[in-house]
Amino acid sequence: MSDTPPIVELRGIRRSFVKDRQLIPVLQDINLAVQADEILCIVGESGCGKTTTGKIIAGLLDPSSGEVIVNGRPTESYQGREKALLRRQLQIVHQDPFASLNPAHTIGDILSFPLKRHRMTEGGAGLKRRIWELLTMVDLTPPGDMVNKYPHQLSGGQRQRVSIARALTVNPKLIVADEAVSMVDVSIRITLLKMLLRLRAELGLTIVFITHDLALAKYFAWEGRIAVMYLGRIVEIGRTQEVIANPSHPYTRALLAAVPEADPELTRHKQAIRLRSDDIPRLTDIPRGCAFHPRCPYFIPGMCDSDLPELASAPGFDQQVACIPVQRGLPLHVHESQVAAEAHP
Amino acid sequence: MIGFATIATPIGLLIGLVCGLVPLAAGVYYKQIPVGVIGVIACVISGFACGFLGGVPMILLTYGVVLSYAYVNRQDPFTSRAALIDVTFEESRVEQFQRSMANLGNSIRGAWRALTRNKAGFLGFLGLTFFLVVMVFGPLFIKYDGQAHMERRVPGAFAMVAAPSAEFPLGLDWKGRDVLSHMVHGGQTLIITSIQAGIFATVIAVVLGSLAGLVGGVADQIISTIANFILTIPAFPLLIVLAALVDLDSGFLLAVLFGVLNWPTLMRAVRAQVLSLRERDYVQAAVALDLGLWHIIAREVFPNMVSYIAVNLIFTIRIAMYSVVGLVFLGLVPLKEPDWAIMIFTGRQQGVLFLPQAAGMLLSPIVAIALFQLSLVLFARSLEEIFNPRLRAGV
Amino acid sequence: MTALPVTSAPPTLPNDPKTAPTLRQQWRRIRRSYLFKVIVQGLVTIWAVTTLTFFMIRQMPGNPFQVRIDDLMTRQSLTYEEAYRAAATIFNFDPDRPALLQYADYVGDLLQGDMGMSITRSGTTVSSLILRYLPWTLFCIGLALVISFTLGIVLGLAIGYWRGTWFDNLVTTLASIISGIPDYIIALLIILVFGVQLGWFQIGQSRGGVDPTITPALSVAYIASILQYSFLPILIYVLSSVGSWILAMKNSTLSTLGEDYIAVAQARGLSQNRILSAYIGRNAMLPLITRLAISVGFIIGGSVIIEEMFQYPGLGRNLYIAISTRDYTMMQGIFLVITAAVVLSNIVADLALGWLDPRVRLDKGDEL
Amino acid sequence: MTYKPDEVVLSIRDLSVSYGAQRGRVRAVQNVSFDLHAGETLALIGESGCGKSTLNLALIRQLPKTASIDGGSVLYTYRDGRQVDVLKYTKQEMRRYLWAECSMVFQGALNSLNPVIRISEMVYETGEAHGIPRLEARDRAMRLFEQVRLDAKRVFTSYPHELSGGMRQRVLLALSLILRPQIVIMDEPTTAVDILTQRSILDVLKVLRAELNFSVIFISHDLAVAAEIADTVATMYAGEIVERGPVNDVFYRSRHAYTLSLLNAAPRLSAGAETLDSIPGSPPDLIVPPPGCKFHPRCAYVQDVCRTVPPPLVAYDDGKRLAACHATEQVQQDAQATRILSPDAILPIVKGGVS
Repeated sequence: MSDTPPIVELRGIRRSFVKDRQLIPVLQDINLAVQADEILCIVGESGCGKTTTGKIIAGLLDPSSGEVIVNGRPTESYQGREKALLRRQLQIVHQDPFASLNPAHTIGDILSFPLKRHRMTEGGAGLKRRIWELLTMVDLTPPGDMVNKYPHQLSGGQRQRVSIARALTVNPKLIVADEAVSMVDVSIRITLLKMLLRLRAELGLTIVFITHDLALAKYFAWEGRIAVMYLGRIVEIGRTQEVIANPSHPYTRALLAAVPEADPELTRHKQAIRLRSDDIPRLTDIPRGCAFHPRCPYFIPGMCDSDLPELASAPGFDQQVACIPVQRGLPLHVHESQVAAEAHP
Repeated sequence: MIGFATIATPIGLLIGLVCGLVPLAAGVYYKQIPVGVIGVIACVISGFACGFLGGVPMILLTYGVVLSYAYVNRQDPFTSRAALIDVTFEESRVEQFQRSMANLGNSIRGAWRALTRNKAGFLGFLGLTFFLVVMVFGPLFIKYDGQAHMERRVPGAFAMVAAPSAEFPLGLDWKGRDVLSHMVHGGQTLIITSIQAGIFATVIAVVLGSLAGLVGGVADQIISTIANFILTIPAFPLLIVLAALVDLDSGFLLAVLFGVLNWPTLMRAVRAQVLSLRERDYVQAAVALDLGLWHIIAREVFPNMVSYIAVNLIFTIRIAMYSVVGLVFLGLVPLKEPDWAIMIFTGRQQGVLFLPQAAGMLLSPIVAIALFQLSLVLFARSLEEIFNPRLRAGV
Repeated sequence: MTALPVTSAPPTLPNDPKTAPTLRQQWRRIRRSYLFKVIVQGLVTIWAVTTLTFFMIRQMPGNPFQVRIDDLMTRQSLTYEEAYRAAATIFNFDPDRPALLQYADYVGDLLQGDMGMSITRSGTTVSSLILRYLPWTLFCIGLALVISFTLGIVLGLAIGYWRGTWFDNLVTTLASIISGIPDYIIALLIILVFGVQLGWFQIGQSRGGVDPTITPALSVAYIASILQYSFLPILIYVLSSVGSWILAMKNSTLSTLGEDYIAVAQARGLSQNRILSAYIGRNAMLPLITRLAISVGFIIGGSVIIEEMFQYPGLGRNLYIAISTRDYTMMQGIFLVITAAVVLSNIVADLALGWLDPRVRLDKGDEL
Repeated sequence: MTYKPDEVVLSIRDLSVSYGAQRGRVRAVQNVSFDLHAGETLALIGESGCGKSTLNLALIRQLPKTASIDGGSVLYTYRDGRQVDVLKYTKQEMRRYLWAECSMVFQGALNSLNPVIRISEMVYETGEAHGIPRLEARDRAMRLFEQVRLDAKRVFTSYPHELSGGMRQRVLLALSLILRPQIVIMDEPTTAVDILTQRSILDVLKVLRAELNFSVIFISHDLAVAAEIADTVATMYAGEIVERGPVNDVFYRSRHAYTLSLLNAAPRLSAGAETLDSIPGSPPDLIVPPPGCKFHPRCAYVQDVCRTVPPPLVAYDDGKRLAACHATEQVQQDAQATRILSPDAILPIVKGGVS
């Protein structure tokens, strides 16, 4: 780990939303440090709070409680010009190409607003040159065709490129890609990811990549880290190569075993891990202790359903995990109720 | 507000002609004579109708349209497809002005194309133009026939009212006056009041709606409760009471009163629209880019609401006219003659409602109001397309 | 602007044991229930409207006293003093009593269900007058609403389902025309064109609600005459509102047709009627239910002119008379009834929506 | 029921469908031909705009008004051997055929059930539409709900909005089997659900397929799900089937450049470090498609002949495989060399790394 402070650190972050007169706790106690220049993937099923975490990292959403520390200083300590500069250093690329660009603006407008607003270029000529460079950087060539087009005249992939170019106008330090490629065709998805990797190397960017597609996460963050989330908590975080090859938390293992592979022999010999129940608990009544215990095949009564597991290291694993039996190195046996479940499928 | 009647005078005609010279010269210079001529006519009409207020802006618009036909910017880097290095981005002030005028011209032509594409909408537009032309230019050609004409009474007839005849195409009213002159002069107060009322209601609704939508919290609660409260009281009876409350002589006060009463429905719609737009990704991206609250309201949220507001403005004008005519019809608002609504009211009051020969006096204002309302509704449809960038540009 | 943070940390979730609910708990459950809130809101609105109208109508120029004096002077050409004395004897209305005291008495009586005495028609209570006129208006508006709503739903569904046919174009153009023209303009057009010019029916003699010569009884003649007299007002109410119902239902049908469950229903080989009724009809109708409540207020508003035009003895006309004769108590009474009707229709609409659309179940967890 | 390659249930010949658009006819499906055998699961893979969904809507004749079937035949074989061209059916005949012979599971789980009526009503109405008495429809539904691992009693009486996305998809699956059809068409059934729910649906599907005899046309853009569930795979590009064959042949010995480049762009979780490469350019314009092979502007194996002569659909391995690619031998060689992972490169997840 480099000695410089993490670019963004979340400490004890909680976030709830009010939905028709009910308070719904989406994030409970997130502790996460995003190192400068790294690629961090946040994976999890829908409703696990990964998008909310991404928005808090990008400073677009305030936490209900807990602290957001940027470059070693809490966000509240930034005032005036410094706060404005900080605001521009954290950018986001959204999931839906159809909603991320304002239908009333041409591509030229979209890119020139931030450039003009923050006087990143001098005069009309400088503005045009910068727009030309940005469009070329995201492979939207020839720029001449793109500038006067409206978003509805572009394909999904092209729109995401405009989204990325827009984020780059203010020379950000960190970009949160919130499912940025999941609504684009498979073949174009990889070009976008490769472009993001290239831009990261060229511009020294930190990228937080949020996705529900584990295979994509493995490919994109192979050199970086991956964090697995379940019901508003991080259950496992570590270097991608360790987490994928040697998963520690039962939920991660279940996920990795459940994902089909684009390789017939490989995917048909994978042994899925049968969970004790299929239905996901509601956020309004999260199970006591480890939230996964009602579904976990290796559930140990008295341990898993009483105290709250914290992220900690565990024997035989480099990554951190929030599962008490694993932290204590206990062998994981399939719980007897699981056996009963198999008796009558 | 500037009443139209006072301005539509010969001096306005002169101003219009002078302003028309600019588009004509541009037309000749850019070899677009027909477009230049249209430019001149536009300047004359607007100059004549509203003097300088109409003439001067028309110069810019028409010049832009003429330019857009001829404009090719050889040197604009984005159209010349050249590679980055050998492209010069320099552009002088004059060229920039030229380019912006060409863009203005293009957007006007785009609006015209969108307008003509929707048949029903265009029909509505024609209807409205007809009424406005009659209202502004009619009084010059047809003198207002104010005094009673005893001599026109048909011998032995019960009342002075006369059915349409060759000499009086729309017949005579109960004082033997020419109904046609009343029709031509009678539209102004009614139409102006309705438009003013519509604008007041829309402005209040948009301001309060965006406030409630953007700020939310307490402001939202207060505004919404007031709106619900006003909505519960049936609008028309309340208007009757208020109309009696305030002794209205001019249409302007009536318009303000109507505006105060009819903003809730539109406010609720605007608030819902703002709430939904606020959640859009591109608004959040604008927040991330630190483009400022003003930019978000004016450039991100508002352009997507313009077509919505324009359509609702038209509907509010329609409801306003409904209420104004209703009040006059019940005799609760003593508007001055000549006025379409008063013609109906006096028709009923004088008991001529059931006389067949009173058809001219009664039917003409009724048909006029019905047609005006109808063209408003139809025109609203093409407004939707004019302001919606997707529909207009994506042809 | 980032969403406002919820400052309080999430409270510990209450999962109190399932003992028999104590009275306090039951009251809390009722208090939190949706229906209770809506009724309370309704009452508050009615009270607020009555208060507002109470003070507002007193600001109107002139008062019942002067109006009667002017009336006597003009019609029976009495001198001012004679008219004053004559008016004073009939009226029990004291014009210079401070408004606040009047208000206090009025609310006091109101709570006991007494809406006070009509000023101009002294001796008769406002409630008796309202009870006499309300049925007429209720009958007209009620019937008109039922007709135009059902007609709107059926026609809207038809042109939505068979869009693009000549039938669709015809009905859509007609609907947008009549929805564009105000109700009293339609009324005048009908009277003048069909009544006066073509003479299809005699306008002159159809005054009032029913032929006075027939004794009010459940006889066929009586009912026939009621229908005959109310035919025109109802026709105009229907014409003025059916247009917007048809267009609203058509748009709602078109958007419902785009839903997946329609494609699935067709793929399941369900009959066309089944799809039209249970799938498209029911789903497309939901948004119109809420509009129903709002349109009640609108039609009541329109009834003032229509009833005045046909001398129809309904609340609308009497409101107009009350306003012109400045009969304060009568006005307050009628405004109270109108607002109550609008509030009631809102509640009915909510209930209907709750019943028709399971997703909007009233008992969202807090059953009454 | 195992897959019987000799018994054909559905045979489609030269099916073409096109849409009316401002700029001209969009030829979404162009003379597609393939057979579906009893008990077979055929996966149709391809990217958005390749025509797979249009093909399916054509099979059940639910195309939108703007679309028209320009030619071809869809021969369906009833259980009693009767053969009939579904495209010639009248509306009435079609209604009897739909769901009883060929049912469909749509992608949008959230919106495929009528929100205002209970699941029970849907079961009864489906039964009534096809002459199944209410009681029997109820029993079949309850048994099917058990088989798809649902709490049958609770689900039967609940409204759609009271069920989670995964449960709704399983209800749809059960509903599609209630009339015991011979064919079930599944249009991306697991795209809108999460990983664990997708896994439970796929497992349930395998169990159902083993117990009941029906064949499946499985549409997906997700190669992994196709690899897991399919017996045979067909790749579609720009409205045409460009390759068809048994799943292992198509995945390991692909004979079409597009299939291979699709595979090279699909990450595999257990494959450790991978160098993926995407397909340049963007999907072709279906109104004025490129000359010759429609994929040639984006193809790495492009030769001159590809630009002019449209490659014919050639049969290989005595008819078991079809491919339409001029460079098919070269493609197959590269596929064999790159697609099969060496055992040590595979991460331990596959070996069920649980003690």
